[in-house]
Amino acid sequence: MTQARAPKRPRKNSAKGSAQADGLPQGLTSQDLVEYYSKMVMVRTMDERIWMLNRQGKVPISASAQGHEAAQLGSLLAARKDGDCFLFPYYRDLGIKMAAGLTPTEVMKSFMGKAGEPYSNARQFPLQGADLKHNIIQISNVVAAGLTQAVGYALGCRMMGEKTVVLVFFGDGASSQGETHEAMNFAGVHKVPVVFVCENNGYAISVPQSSQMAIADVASRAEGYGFPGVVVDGMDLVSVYEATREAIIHARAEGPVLLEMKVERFMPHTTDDDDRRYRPAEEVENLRQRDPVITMTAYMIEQGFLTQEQVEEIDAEAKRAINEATDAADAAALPDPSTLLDNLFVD
Amino acid sequence: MTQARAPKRPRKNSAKGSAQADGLPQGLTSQDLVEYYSKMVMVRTMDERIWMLNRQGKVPISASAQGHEAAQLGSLLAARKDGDCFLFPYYRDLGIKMAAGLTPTEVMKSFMGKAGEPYSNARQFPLQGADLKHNIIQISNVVAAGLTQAVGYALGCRMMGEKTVVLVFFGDGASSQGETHEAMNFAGVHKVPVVFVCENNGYAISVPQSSQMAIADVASRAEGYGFPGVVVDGMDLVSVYEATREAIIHARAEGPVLLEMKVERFMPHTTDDDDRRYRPAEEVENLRQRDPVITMTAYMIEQGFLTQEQVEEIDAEAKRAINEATDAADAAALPDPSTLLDNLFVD
Amino acid sequence: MAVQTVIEAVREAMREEMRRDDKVFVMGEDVGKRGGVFLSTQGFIEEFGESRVINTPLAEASIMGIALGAAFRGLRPIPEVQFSDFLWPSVNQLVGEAARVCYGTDGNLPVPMVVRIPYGGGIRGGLFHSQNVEALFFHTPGLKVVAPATPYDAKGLLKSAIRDNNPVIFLEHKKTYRMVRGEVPEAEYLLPIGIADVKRAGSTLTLVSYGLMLHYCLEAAEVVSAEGIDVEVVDLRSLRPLDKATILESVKKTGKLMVVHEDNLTGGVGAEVAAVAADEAFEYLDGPVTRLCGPDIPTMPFAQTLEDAYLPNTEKIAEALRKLAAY
Amino acid sequence: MAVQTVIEAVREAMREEMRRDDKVFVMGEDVGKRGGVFLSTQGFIEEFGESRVINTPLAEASIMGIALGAAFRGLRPIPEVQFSDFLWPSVNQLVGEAARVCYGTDGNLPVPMVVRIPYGGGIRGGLFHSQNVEALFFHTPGLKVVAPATPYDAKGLLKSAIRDNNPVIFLEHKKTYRMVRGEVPEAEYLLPIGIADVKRAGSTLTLVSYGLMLHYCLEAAEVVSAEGIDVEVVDLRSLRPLDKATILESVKKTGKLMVVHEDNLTGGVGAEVAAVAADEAFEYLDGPVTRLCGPDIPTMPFAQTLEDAYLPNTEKIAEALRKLAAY
Ligand SMILES: Cc1ncc(C[n+]2csc(CCOP(=O)(O)OP(=O)(O)O)c2C)c(N)n1
Ligand SMILES: Cc1ncc(C[n+]2csc(CCOP(=O)(O)OP(=O)(O)O)c2C)c(N)n1
Ligand SMILES: [Mg+2]
Ligand SMILES: [Mg+2]
Repeated sequence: MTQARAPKRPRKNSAKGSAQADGLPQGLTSQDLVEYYSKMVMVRTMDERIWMLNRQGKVPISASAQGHEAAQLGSLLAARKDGDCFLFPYYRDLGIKMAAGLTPTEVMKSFMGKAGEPYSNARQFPLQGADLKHNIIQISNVVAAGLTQAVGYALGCRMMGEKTVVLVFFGDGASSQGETHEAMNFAGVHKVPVVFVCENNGYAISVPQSSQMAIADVASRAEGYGFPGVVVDGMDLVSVYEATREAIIHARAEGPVLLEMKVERFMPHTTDDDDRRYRPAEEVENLRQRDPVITMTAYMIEQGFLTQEQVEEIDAEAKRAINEATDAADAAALPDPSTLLDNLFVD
Repeated sequence: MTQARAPKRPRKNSAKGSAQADGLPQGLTSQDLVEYYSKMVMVRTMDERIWMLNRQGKVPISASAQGHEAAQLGSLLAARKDGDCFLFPYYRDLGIKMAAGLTPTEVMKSFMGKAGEPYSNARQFPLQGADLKHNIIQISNVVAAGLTQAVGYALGCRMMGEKTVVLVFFGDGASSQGETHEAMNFAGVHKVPVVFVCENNGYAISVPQSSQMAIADVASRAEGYGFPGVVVDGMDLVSVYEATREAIIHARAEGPVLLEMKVERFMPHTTDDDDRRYRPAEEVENLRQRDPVITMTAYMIEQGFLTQEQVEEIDAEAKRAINEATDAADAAALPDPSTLLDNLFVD
Repeated sequence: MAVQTVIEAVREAMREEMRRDDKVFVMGEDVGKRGGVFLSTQGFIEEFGESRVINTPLAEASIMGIALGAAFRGLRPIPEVQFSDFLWPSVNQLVGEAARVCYGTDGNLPVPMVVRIPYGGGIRGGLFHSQNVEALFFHTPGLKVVAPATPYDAKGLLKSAIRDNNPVIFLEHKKTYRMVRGEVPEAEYLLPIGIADVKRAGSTLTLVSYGLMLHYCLEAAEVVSAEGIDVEVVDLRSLRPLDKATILESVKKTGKLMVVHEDNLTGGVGAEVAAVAADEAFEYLDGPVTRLCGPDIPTMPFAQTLEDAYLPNTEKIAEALRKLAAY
Repeated sequence: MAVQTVIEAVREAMREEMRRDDKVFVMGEDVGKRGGVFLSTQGFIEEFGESRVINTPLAEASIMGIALGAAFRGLRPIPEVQFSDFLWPSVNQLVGEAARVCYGTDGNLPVPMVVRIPYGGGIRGGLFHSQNVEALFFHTPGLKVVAPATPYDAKGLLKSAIRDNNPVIFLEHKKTYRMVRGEVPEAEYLLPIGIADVKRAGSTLTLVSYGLMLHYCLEAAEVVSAEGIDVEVVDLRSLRPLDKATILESVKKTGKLMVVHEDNLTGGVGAEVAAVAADEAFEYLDGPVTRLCGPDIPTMPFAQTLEDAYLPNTEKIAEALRKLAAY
């Protein structure tokens, strides 16, 4: 990577004086932060366990969210606080999908391909399909295919007279796809209430950002579509919350926003990848210095929202829950092969 | 159309002090201007005749270049003066294709679908396929499909150690296609020697620019690809020549340029279209005030490059040539049906 | 009953459904003031307004992806591809995405969407305004594919397609738009997707076709009937699901099968029809299963002579019928 | 002779051709330092440098369009689609453009380009990492389509494809990459595109297949041979042009035909093979022309039980062979 990874210049100052009297950003309580900190720990614990289970041959595939947790959960928090958002995440968004309301056992079933998997009943890769109960759709693995769908969904909501804002998530690699351009252009022309959220981790599998685009910030493309682009430090949950919150408000009132969250990918692309071929080991080690879980732990203690003891409890609880989920999913049944031809169509 | 059509702000001042002692822009002689003025008159005369022949049932289809002539010929002039350019025009580029070296009879055969048609032997729409003798390729009618091909061609030239610059032409509508984005992004990353030339006439068939994009200038997108975007008055041949010349020089030395030429479409989209459904008649009448042929005639006389008499001669010569071409093409044979299956593959 | 053209029937079908259900809307290039390049949405923007008659940017992938997303929300989009030749940039959203949504969510997310595609040749469209594109969709599980030949079928099937909760590819042969006229009832009616129609009963052999070619088949059947060859003409109308029952019933009765389509021969719809007969009606076959189709070149060229040479027509079909009947 | 896997054979074929002709180059996602996600270009960037081993942005349409443009200039690009499932955004440049260039310029502009596509399932890839995509290309005049099953065929055919002056779609079944090993000569050799290979001679019936399924067919033939059913197994190797001569010769000899493929049944390659036999070998047929193919759902699901249920395998093929033999 030739480019500096830290965000150089948020286009809009997302932290601009929206703080409340208690020092917390607009609309947030310490309760919220404790809840989302716990979620973050749970997601990280799950993510690590899944990787281990892959090595044991129990999980065929996983794209790790490690390094993206603050970005994913900060956005989710803003969406949930808003109360009227619909999400189109992508394959790396374990944080969003899990924290949106799935139980650890449901998640574990997904990765093991067991019956009752919540997104597709194990027809698809883990957590891919739709979780309508939690306002989430992700149909496919085809990079960037969800963007136009998200725009259409938001347009549909508006046609129904609703105030819904759609958040669609994608990577830096996805920014190169033609459909990304088409989605943003349409959204700009029709002022569709959608937030384009780019989780820029500087890599598309092995391809570094410098081979993906000739610019520093994906967000700078927004101007070409007539709407604002914003860069935020995606390693910090509170900054992400604030930036997402503002983006949602803007989207509802005036149309699209492109929100770029600078994050890091701590793990290889997926469990199938070996990143030593293209990435020096020190690079990852250095990045780990900015681990969003560690950062947030420090913040929570520093701010007095949690004690060291509580932090440890949260950790222990996550481990317990994931252990339990692993056992439950392991024991769960595989889909019945007689269902193979079912539900190709609805009536 | 809600947007003003006159170019508001050339990004780079393309006329910046490159004039020669005789007042002509760098590299140009009055001879060149006389030649290209004559070509322009020939193209316009052809274009009008083709439209008439369509109404007589002799030509199935034509996309008129009327209003685009200065843009097309000014670019061609710069490319030819440069001497090492390859062109990927689009369907509206009669000016480029004809003036690149075809005889009026060849052009007329194209429109009548006769054997010996230079681009495809009448397998394709008029002047579509390849005219390799004149360094031109245009495979298809699929809007924007030529952009990535042009980038690949330029890349290929560079791989062969050549200094060729490729110019690829497209409309404002084409700017919305995903492939346009992909072509520009790749070209930016790999600094491919290509000039993206947008002939922005403010319409894609009936769709006005305001429904096509939420911005005033297509050229402003170049920034998102890390290369310069330039706006030029496409109704003026000399300005276009200068801007194209600079773009070619830049492309060869540093990589892509996006050159937007603001033009007007005087006629309906094609002979199949009826623009009264979507465009007030006065709009076109007003535009005709800026007819590039009239503008250039005035300029040539004003500058003393041509006398009124010479102008009339040029006009008469064009009419004579087109009459002759019409007769010759009319008398030409249709392709032999026994060739239907030929040349699906080369050996 | 009123006599209408195919394009009128298509327009009326959409208009009726848009009046009936305000979730139905159209989107595509030039569908607004222009009323579509074939005028299939003429008058729509005046009647239904800009929010239900959406002029899109020139970007087919987004037209399909946005329609699909709106369908997720429960709307009933009718996206239009201006010419079949321009749909290739959009196939990921159709074949890759739309077709897999219902199956890939185990039935939890319906996709009520109709993709209208003017297709086919015989109009001097050359290589990029004449393409037949049915084979890809015909091969895609999760899609329904309709290809009517008459105004009556077009209207009844389009209305059914719009009410269907699954993605339907609706193929309209451009040359039939104004060439083919027929009676269309004033009263509302629907026709079921997936049911072929025996357009002419006969006993000597079975001739299966669809779209523009159906009309040439009917003409050819008349031509040879004077010679004592009594052809049964089956109009598939729907390509997917394929109405195997009607095809097999006819073949079992006549013992001979010929398929005619404009699309290229190899790997076309005709291959499947032939394969089904060669398997499931094998014992009834009295002669080789034959196909008369477009030759294996990209599609018909622009020059009149070459276009004519490409296309099956009444004469070529009659000749092939005679040959098969004589077997 | 050395024993190699399919992926090794593919890599060697490209390496040899890149050494031989510096107009040959590879491009695609992760083909650089990563060596491709399946390692088919491992070591290439080190040997041939960045200008001939191009890591592209994540944008398939441009990968194909840029390769095509480079081919216009006389280079011999080998663009890679990382997984078949992701090729849909690029089909305009392949089916709409590349396939029509030669015909659409009346033979004046050759397109020497090979599109490599890892495809197929049986690897727990679910709906978006398992797709069979051959049917579309199989139906496209102007393309050649190759689908080898063994390292020997893969190497010889890929080298021929790279030297071909026409666009070739080269389909590599992902599951064969490491599973299938076989002898590959040290000395250079080429295999002709368009010629099928009788992988096992037999007299009772003809079994036509390609890709991964070919191996299951051979196993099944062994299984039933113990029961006195002597199966001739024809490996198509090239799908387009289809080697009708070899198929027909075999069918005329055995009188019975079965086609096996992993791709969905309806409108697949098997339909064409069946149709050809039902027409041109009609008088030799002793039984229905049968097909054992993937069922008509998008493709195989992720769950092991469902993937297994989707895929034809040795046992299912043997059972179908017994049934047909008994007819
Ligand atoms: C259209 C398409 N092409 C290729 C792939 C294979 N692939 C999966 S993820 C990926 C990289 C994506 O990078 P990015 O968008 O930056 O997201 P990240 O994985 O870094 O979060 C690629 C090439 C795909 N899934 N879809
Ligand atoms: C991919 C594609 N979609 C649709 C069309 C039909 N079509 C032909 S020209 C055109 C408008 C193009 O507008 P623009 O790019 O502005 O060029 P102009 O005709 O104005 O010069 C359309 C929609 C096409 N040829 N290709
Ligand atoms: Mg990334
Ligand atoms: Mg235009």
